[in-house]
Amino acid sequence: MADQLSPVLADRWVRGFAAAVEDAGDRLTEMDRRSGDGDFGVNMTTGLRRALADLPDHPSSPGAPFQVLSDTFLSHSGGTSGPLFGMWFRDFAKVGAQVDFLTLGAVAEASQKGWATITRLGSAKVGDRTMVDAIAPATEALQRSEQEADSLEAGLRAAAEAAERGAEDTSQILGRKGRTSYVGEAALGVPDPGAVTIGLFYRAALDAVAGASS
Amino acid sequence: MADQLSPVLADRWVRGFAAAVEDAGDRLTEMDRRSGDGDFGVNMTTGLRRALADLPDHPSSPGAPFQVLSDTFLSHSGGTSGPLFGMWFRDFAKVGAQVDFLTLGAVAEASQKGWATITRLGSAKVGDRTMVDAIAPATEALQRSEQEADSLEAGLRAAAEAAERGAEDTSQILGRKGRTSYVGEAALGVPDPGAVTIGLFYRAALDAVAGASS
Amino acid sequence: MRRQFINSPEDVVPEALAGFAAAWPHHVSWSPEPSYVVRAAPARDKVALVSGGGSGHEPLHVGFVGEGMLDAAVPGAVFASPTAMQIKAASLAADSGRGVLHVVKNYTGDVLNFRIAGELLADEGVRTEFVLVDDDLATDTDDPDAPGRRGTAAVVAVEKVCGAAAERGADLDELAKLGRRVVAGSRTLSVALAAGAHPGQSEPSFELPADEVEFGVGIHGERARERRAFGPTGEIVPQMTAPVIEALGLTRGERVIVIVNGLGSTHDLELYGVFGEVRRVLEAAGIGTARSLVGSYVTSLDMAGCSVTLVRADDEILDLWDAPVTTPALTW
Amino acid sequence: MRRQFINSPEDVVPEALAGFAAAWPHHVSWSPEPSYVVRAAPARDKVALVSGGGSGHEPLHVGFVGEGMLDAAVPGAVFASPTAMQIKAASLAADSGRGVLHVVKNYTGDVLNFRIAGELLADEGVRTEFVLVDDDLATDTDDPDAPGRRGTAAVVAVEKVCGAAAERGADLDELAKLGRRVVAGSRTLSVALAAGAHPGQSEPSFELPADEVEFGVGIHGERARERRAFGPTGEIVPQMTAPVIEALGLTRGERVIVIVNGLGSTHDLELYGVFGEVRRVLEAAGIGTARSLVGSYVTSLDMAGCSVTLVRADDEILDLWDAPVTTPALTW
Ligand SMILES: Nc1ncnc2c1ncn2[C@@H]1O[C@H](COP(=O)(O)OP(=O)(O)O)[C@@H](O)[C@H]1O
Ligand SMILES: Nc1ncnc2c1ncn2[C@@H]1O[C@H](COP(=O)(O)OP(=O)(O)O)[C@@H](O)[C@H]1O
Ligand SMILES: [Mg+2]
Ligand SMILES: [Mg+2]
Ligand SMILES: [Mg+2]
Ligand SMILES: [Mg+2]
Repeated sequence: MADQLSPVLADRWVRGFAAAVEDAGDRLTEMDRRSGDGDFGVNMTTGLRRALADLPDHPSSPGAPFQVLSDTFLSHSGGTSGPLFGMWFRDFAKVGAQVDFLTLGAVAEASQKGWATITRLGSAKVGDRTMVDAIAPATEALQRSEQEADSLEAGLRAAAEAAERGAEDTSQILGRKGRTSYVGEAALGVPDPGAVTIGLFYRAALDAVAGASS
Repeated sequence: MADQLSPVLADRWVRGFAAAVEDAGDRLTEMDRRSGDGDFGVNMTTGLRRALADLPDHPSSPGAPFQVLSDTFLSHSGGTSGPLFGMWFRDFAKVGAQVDFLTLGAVAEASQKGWATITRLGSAKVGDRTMVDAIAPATEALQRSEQEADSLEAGLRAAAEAAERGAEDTSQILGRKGRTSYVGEAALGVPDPGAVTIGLFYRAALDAVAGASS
Repeated sequence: MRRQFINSPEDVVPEALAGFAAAWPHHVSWSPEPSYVVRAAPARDKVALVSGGGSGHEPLHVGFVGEGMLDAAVPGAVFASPTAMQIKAASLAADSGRGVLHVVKNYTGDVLNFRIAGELLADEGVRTEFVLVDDDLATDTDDPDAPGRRGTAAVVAVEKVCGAAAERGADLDELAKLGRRVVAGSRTLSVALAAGAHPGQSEPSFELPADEVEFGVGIHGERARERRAFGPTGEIVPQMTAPVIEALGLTRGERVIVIVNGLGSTHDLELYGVFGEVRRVLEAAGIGTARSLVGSYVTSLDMAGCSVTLVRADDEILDLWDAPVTTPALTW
Repeated sequence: MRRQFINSPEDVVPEALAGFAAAWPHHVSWSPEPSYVVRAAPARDKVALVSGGGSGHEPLHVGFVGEGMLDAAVPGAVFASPTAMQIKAASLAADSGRGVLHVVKNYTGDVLNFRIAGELLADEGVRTEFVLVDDDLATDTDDPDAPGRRGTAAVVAVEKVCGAAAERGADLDELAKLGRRVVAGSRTLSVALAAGAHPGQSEPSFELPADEVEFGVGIHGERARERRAFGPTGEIVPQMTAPVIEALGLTRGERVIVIVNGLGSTHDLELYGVFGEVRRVLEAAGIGTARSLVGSYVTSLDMAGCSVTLVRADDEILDLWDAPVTTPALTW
């Protein structure tokens, strides 16, 4: 069981995430249709497909695959989620660029920085029915795991579960940021697609690490 | 019986002409509707009504009322007929400006000049289904009367009758100039409104002179 | 349904002219009665350029009054010629003693009134010359009695080129000759996707089926002689450009000024796309795009459509085209 | 039914930009990938002005690239923000070492991408400032969490005034302050008579009954909050102008720059009539029309409509407004 994420595992994380979003594409778009304007799936898959084609064969650092994701999203993805995810990935790229392996602490740091970036740019708080409702609990889970000296796998599992729970809970929240704030109660019962996607992101991290260990 | 047209009689001629066109307005427009675009009546009455308001109380020469007609038509009348009539009246104004009384010879001269002007500007020949089909026979009648030393009244009567006959005959002609050339056979059976108006013009001259004598 | 920002159909033109003059106080001034627009600072000691025609084609002609282009413009009612007296008054106001060049689009009413004005001016001792602009290839016929080709967007080139030459001191005969040379080297084809509507009228002046365009349309809301299939610009534009090349007898190595003109409600996005297609056709034929003008300059109210004009260019014409111009609608 | 001269909806924007660059080779050049437009002759040693936003608003913003105005413009897809990378690349191309002023209309996507670009540029050592243009009075609310007023035609004034100041050597902070001052003194109200249609779509984005106008409409085809009675300009224009005067707190003796802007297919004849009515309202309120701009500058595809913008003017702003400008869409 890898307790650090090598460049190869980071690459697997990014590819796994792309595959998961591709699988969930229609479901995500449907969520955005009910709570926004229905372009979420397209906004995500546009960026991801292009990024996959550009991923380096031999990533020089665990930051490299995230750098490609970030650049591609900032270059080609539309909507609100495209650029926000572009900046989210960028913090993982920055943290990963400075190390040979991502530790649990590094992942927690990247997540923390990404949360700050998303907040700075979108000023959404927890409870506004956005991706922040998954980012916040996942980041806190990572930080707790790190303090308790858990394994990387345990930390990522905690993060994925926290993100998924946070996403699930958005289905009961009235939107206060982004397009969903215009539709109000009509969105109730459906989770926020951005938050769901954060769940897929940490679930892919866990799978990359757990897969390496089995 | 006046054998010359004083400024006062010229004024009466112009006023009589305006009244006759006003009376015939709907009929003229209907002719243009069948053979063109149906604005003839408006084009004529616009100019005439304005001119009536501007006619001098004491015309300085027999040309003066025609000068007002000409200026007003060239200033305010649209379509093809407006400016052409403006130039037609102008030749009467020019001839009349140089004399104290219009003789039959002067009227013949003005008519001849006006015919040349209309031809120069519109290049219509006799038989093209235009006002020229009334102007030509009327002018020739005036010239014949002058050569035969007829009275002014007799000359004007000949002119009016020639113009009216010429106008009447246009109802059998296929148009070759102006808008009526586009409608072709549809115009057959209706006389050309411009030619009919020339008939009204000479009939008004006759009435002015004959009225003065009675 | 079409609606416009107007008070009443009769007041549209004078109210617009009042607003136009107020918007460009340093460029033009407007005489309301008789109605004409002249430069705010009249030129001295040059031949005056005067053009005019019906309104509804803005920015033509009033938008082209100013240094390097027209000295006066004479607007009629919507789609109706100005009167001879308007033209005379404008010409007298513009004349600085060296005569007046009348630039006239070939429509019966315009020609008639400008010719009459020329006669009236001659009586007052003012010399005039007359350049007839008849570039519309769609109305080309062999019939010598027919009214001939209509005048459309090439008038902008005539006004620009002659305007520059007048500014440089060319005399009346030279200008008339130059103007006729530009006209002889200019042809236009226009296509409409939807007719415009007269101010105050809710219906456009003709209806088109979804799969056809009005091919060879004029600028007064009249239907064209021909309808052709609607399609992508890559199909429509070559049909507009190739016949113009052929009519002008343009050959490999020659250069042209290209005018892609919007007819009223066609968006810049479209016009620039059309221009790209025109260039492709010209390149394939080995003809150089020496200069270009893309925008809505000679409109037909809110008609959806565009025209392609090619103007055969030589060094003299290009030099005059490039000369400075300062008008409300064209400045460089 | 609406139709356009296009090849395909996806190609409209790049094809138009290619045509645009070909039409103005001495003014601009276009980078296709990432897509942005810069001056053909980049300026040196001045703060760079960069703006951008969705396409479909032409001539905004690409038409304002040139001396005295923008250094670069970044066009997105139709009605969609450009990406942060486009903005970053345009800003790097435009930067001459003194920093970059981003002029941004207030829409979530534009704001987000320009702010991201600002962060990316900061990482590369390029200083940026951000002027948010939010002049649309129709979207004024008290809710601090709401997205706030949209940005519309006042952006032209911001680009013109800041462009002139940048040309004169103002530094980044001065420009940002100046831009914010222009914005603070600018409000706009817009009215639509008919919606526009997206390239390739035959239906306009909303339908209006014959007796109503869309009052307070935006420039992206969305409906307004309010419909009001259609009527003569003499009735509609005061309803657009008076609230703007009030919102700006303009008082007798003050001066303004008036922008009467066509939203796409509204004819010059109408716009100049509207301007006349705006002047009447201003005169009655004792407010001077110091300068004016009348034409279609910030469009919403082929929407029929217009906007009225007032910009509070002082000597500095007027002096900068009057400074020379040489761009495809604005030259004096
Ligand atoms: N202010 C914000 N901060 C963080 N995330 C946001 C914000 N606004 C929207 N989002 C996220 O973006 C997602 C919608 O993305 P997308 O469909 O691309 O946006 P758009 O509304 O522009 O179409 C939402 O599900 C939400 O998670
Ligand atoms: N070339 C011409 N020469 C002389 N008269 C003409 C010519 N063309 C038309 N007309 C006259 O003008 C009349 C039509 O006038 P009007 O309705 O004002 O013209 P338009 O066709 O411009 O509407 C015709 O009845 C005819 O007499
Ligand atoms: Mg969405
Ligand atoms: Mg969206
Ligand atoms: Mg008629
Ligand atoms: Mg008529």
